[in-house]
Amino acid sequence: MANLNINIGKLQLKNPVMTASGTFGYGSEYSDFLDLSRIGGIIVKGTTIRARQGNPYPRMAETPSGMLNAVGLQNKGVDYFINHIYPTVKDIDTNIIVNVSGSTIDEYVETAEKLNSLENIPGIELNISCPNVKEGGMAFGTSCLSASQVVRAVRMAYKKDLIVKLSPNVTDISEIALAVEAEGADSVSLINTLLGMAIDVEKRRPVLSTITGGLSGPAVKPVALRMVWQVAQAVKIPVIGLGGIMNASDAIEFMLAGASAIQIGTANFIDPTVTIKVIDGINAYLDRHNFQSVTDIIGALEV
Amino acid sequence: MANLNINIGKLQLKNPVMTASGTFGYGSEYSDFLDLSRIGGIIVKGTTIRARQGNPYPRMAETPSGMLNAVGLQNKGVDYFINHIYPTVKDIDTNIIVNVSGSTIDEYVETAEKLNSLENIPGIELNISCPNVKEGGMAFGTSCLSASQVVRAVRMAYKKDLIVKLSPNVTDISEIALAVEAEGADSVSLINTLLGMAIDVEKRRPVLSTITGGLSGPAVKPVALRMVWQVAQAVKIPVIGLGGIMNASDAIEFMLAGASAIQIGTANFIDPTVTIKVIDGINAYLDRHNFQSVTDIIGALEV
Amino acid sequence: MKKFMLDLSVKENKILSDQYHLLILTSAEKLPEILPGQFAEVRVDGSATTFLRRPISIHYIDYDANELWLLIQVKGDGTKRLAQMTAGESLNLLLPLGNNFNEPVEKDASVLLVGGGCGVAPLLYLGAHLKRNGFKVNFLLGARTKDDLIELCEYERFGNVFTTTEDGTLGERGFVTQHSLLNGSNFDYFYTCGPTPMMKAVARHALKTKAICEVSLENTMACGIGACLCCVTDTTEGHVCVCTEGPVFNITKLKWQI
Amino acid sequence: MKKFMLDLSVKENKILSDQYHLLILTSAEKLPEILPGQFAEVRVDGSATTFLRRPISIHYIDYDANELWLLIQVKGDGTKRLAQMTAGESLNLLLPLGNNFNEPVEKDASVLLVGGGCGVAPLLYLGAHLKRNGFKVNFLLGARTKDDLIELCEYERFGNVFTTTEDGTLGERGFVTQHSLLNGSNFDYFYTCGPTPMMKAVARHALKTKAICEVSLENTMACGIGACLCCVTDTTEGHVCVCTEGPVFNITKLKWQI
Ligand SMILES: Cc1cc2nc3c(=O)[nH]c(=O)nc-3n(C[C@H](O)[C@H](O)[C@H](O)COP(=O)(O)OP(=O)(O)OC[C@H]3O[C@@H](n4cnc5c(N)ncnc54)[C@H](O)[C@@H]3O)c2cc1C
Ligand SMILES: Cc1cc2nc3c(=O)[nH]c(=O)nc-3n(C[C@H](O)[C@H](O)[C@H](O)COP(=O)(O)OP(=O)(O)OC[C@H]3O[C@@H](n4cnc5c(N)ncnc54)[C@H](O)[C@@H]3O)c2cc1C
Ligand SMILES: Cc1cc2nc3c(=O)[nH]c(=O)nc-3n(C[C@H](O)[C@H](O)[C@H](O)COP(=O)(O)O)c2cc1C
Ligand SMILES: Cc1cc2nc3c(=O)[nH]c(=O)nc-3n(C[C@H](O)[C@H](O)[C@H](O)COP(=O)(O)O)c2cc1C
Ligand code: FES
Ligand code: FES
Repeated sequence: MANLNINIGKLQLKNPVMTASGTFGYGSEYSDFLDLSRIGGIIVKGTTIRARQGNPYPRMAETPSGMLNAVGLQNKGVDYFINHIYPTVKDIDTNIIVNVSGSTIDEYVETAEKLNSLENIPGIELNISCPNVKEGGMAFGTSCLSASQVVRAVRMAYKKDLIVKLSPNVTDISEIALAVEAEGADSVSLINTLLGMAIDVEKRRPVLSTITGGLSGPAVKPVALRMVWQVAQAVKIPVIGLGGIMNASDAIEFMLAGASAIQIGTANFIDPTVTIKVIDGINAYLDRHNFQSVTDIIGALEV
Repeated sequence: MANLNINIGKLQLKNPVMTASGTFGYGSEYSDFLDLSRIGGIIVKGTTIRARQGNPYPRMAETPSGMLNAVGLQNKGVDYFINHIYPTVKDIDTNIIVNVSGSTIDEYVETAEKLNSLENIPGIELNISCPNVKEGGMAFGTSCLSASQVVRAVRMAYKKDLIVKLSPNVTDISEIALAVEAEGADSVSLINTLLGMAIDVEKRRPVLSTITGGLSGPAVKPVALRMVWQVAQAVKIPVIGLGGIMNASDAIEFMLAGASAIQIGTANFIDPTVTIKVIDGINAYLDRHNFQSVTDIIGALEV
Repeated sequence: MKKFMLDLSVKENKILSDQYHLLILTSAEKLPEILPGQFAEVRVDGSATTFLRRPISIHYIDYDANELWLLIQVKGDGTKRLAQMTAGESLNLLLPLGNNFNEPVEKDASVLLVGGGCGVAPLLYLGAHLKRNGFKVNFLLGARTKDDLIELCEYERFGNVFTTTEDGTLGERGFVTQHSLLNGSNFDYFYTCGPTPMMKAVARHALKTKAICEVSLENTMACGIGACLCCVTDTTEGHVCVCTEGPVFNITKLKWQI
Repeated sequence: MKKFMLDLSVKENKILSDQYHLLILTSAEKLPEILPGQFAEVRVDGSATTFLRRPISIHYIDYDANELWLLIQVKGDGTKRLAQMTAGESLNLLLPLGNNFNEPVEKDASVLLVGGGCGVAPLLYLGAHLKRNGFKVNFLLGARTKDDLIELCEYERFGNVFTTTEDGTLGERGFVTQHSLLNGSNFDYFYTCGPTPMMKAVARHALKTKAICEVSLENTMACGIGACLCCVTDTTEGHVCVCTEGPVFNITKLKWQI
């Protein structure tokens, strides 16, 4: 049994396996299938200052080894989270991280401020990369300037752990990672979804109500892994890797490429117990290769 | 039997189905399996001014619904093409287009100049998007400035049809498309491969000798389709769509999104006769929906 | 209700027509309690083009025989693969998912279960359940043609069965809502599942006759358990998940144009 | 040689050990001519994780019975699915691909066919071919343990069979190149296929004894027909495709450190 503990910024994780925002609800949706306290961290749904209805149906299209979604940040707003959800999740023995989105810098800041005071929320993940909302969202994550601005503003307002989630829809993701590192992000997580599209040829209409949507799942894994590798070479803060992880072997690829922890998203839909299998699989790998600690494999790729 | 003829820039195609560069050799590799003259066009291997050995083995990694390649433009150079290959392909009754690459603008121009005089080569495809070579290649395709420069220079030297092949590894592909349109490209083709990576966890080494490589196949289709849609909205010149097309339905998605023609790459490896099936399938679709001509479905998406 | 991830084994795959298959699943363990209207998310192994699970209604559950029935209509690669399952193969399911049909408050209520196409799937178990609880059950099943009206004898075990076909090859010719039954009698409760235009027509009839009407929606789903928010329908309370707050909705809650 | 895309049908799937399966394929049509050392690109249907075709050697071809044999070693999901094929299922192949082993120029040449692991696959057909053309054939087959030394009686039909196992459970203990045969006799021709370290050891021995040595490489492939340039090996003439200029190479052409 190797040591799976890992610290990321100000967070202490019992293992490097977290769940990705928007794919694991508030955890409770999965509690019939697994013991939530075994997971390293749960990143809950994208949360905004006010309630949002999200985009019209249809919001989903299956694609080869992946899916497109266009949920568009449907959520009941940060106050609802604080008053109704937080009390039900705060005692789960894992890191509950809130994924924060907004249309303006002020919205990000206001939301972050409200979360700052929640004792059992050790950090937030700033979503500057959501492709499914008209204003803000991804736009912040696709230029160094706007990424810096939003991170700087939130950093002033939020004192606990600040993860910044990067968009893969850019020419040079390292550049954005360096920009948010400079503004005081404790870590970066990547990737959010790739912007994609699907068409129903019989109806000659887009499958999604929003025309385009975010691609996730194993289809994107090679791109995600490359970006994690590039960013891990560029920044000094920890990198959290995600995008298409389906099993322990995928997770280990990301860690070898330089990720200190990983998140699992779409795979939860196919196997609600996948997180536990990945934790056990990483442990088995470490034992088989005689590593004492999971930290031994972070960035251990030989090139 | 609908009319499948389509003109793209200065090219006249008997149908909108072409083969993608680097995946169909010089056509002859497939001649046992199909009648090459049925295809709308064949884009032959990436060709450079001098012979190139390409990258060391391993050059390939299978990924979920796709593959990474790191061939790195292995070819015997443009003179060898002119003297040894051209004579064997020039009488195939289809459009033979040469895919041209280079490390410097001069190399592109020199290669294009040499091809200008070949009577039965009606056009070239300028590859400003190859992720698998150290110098040039993709770099040209990831900034408007360098893309403009190389297209401007080649346009002066090359009088026949000039297709410019765009890189998907950019924040805003429409911007690049507009830039090359302004320099006189007759059409744009997209997408080239997405930069990706794969790791062998047992060996803790990258699978590819070059660490990263180009992702192709159905995994990338949603991204390719979105980019074709974006570019088709932006430019006036014809758009050639590719990326993950496996069957007629995929091809029709690209045409509805605005592509005037399509290319098939990786799918040839799984079914060497796929091009013929796609041509027949497009025809059947047009008949079933009572379209007289394939031009009726170009950009016919209802949004 | 507690949800399970179970590997059930295929006991039989009955070919009902060229489109329809009945998968009879069983298990060494006792099957969990499931309510009529609920569904399962089925993992499809061995199809290169099927990535997500597929939502499939509980067609019938026989606790004595410890059998779970799924009615599969072949639409694309996923259902095609399911229709190829052979006895002894194992199938991974998340279940029971979603809410359920609500039985009438009044014990003497007259009820009509209206199904079209694959929408008949949840109605067999609902009919059995209602009958067991003392209701007089009527089924009205519609299809394009005779061959798609399957398993009628199964429904007859639980109530009267009326049918329509568009081409008149069985039962009355026309759509379900054109069946003479709807002119003659008045029903207090309608339960319906099938193509949206059919469900809307049933809903319209119910509204007109002041009956209660529950419909079961088939929105596309990714997770099936309320985590992804992909399956929403618009209701008087805004977007709600069909997989958790549905698939069964009282039509007064939906924002349908009817 | 003209290449074909054929749908062959599985006549039998013989389980040889927990890792090895023998797929016997047949066809209503007469099988095309294939040379020893050539391979097929096999499409794997029904595996969600297998995208590309899989290169598999022609293990044996029986023109009288119109049978094509493939020896499958289960490595990952693709070969696992192939090992699950059942009689009557159809398999899509591109064949014949690649070059072939060259038979000795001198009719009295002494030849040794050295195989390890799944590398034995092309040697059975090569042995049969050489015997038919009048050569005296010797096989030297190596494996980790007894259970992986399969089908020995098939090889015995065409020549003498010598074996080694690493654990000594069958034949001489050790690696193939440690077999006493190599000290005693001198061979003029070596044909080898298997793990690279084994092939290199055989090549070393051949060079030392001034014998001719042909090796069959197993580079990863995408197209199998010379179109993608993914499968190259470095040779005295630069990068060449293993799928068209190989898989069989004379060791003098390779840039191996031996
Ligand atoms: C709650 C619920 C219960 C269901 N119960 C049953 C059942 O008991 N038996 C049964 O056979 N099917 C049932 N379905 C429908 C079934 O889930 C789909 O037919 C199946 O997912 C199609 O998968 P496929 O891979 O065969 O087809 P795909 O290749 O995914 O799709 C084929 C075609 O069908 C369309 N399609 C797929 N899913 C849906 C959908 N949910 N709504 C509308 N169009 C769709 C696609 O757009 C495409 O045009 C149910 C669906 C839901 C949501
Ligand atoms: C010309 C040629 C002839 C072959 N003949 C046979 C044969 O007769 N019988 C047979 O069983 N196999 C043969 N092989 C090997 C066979 O193609 C691979 O084992 C198979 O592709 C693995 O597919 P998979 O999906 O089972 O495993 P994957 O999941 O693709 O791979 C499993 C593991 O094997 C490794 N691997 C896969 N392919 C290769 C390869 N070509 N070289 C080295 N490592 C590899 C992967 O890196 C991975 O670690 C041959 C290969 C070549 C190129
Ligand atoms: C249905 C769905 C909803 C998502 N919602 C959010 C969200 O609210 N905030 C966010 O940062 N990412 C969101 N994502 C992106 C995921 O967190 C993750 O970055 C992406 O799916 C890639 O990981 P995966 O391939 O493991 O799913 C969502 C993804 C999906 C599939
Ligand atoms: C093995 C391989 C080699 C390629 N070589 C070239 C090349 O030389 N020039 C080029 O422009 N594109 C090259 N490409 C990219 C393809 O032409 C195409 O843009 C890409 O594969 C996406 O299409 P697909 O998904 O249909 O394969 C290559 C792709 C593959 C898989
Ligand atoms: S399908 Fe995921 S919330 Fe309903
Ligand atoms: S595998 Fe494509 S060239 Fe050899």
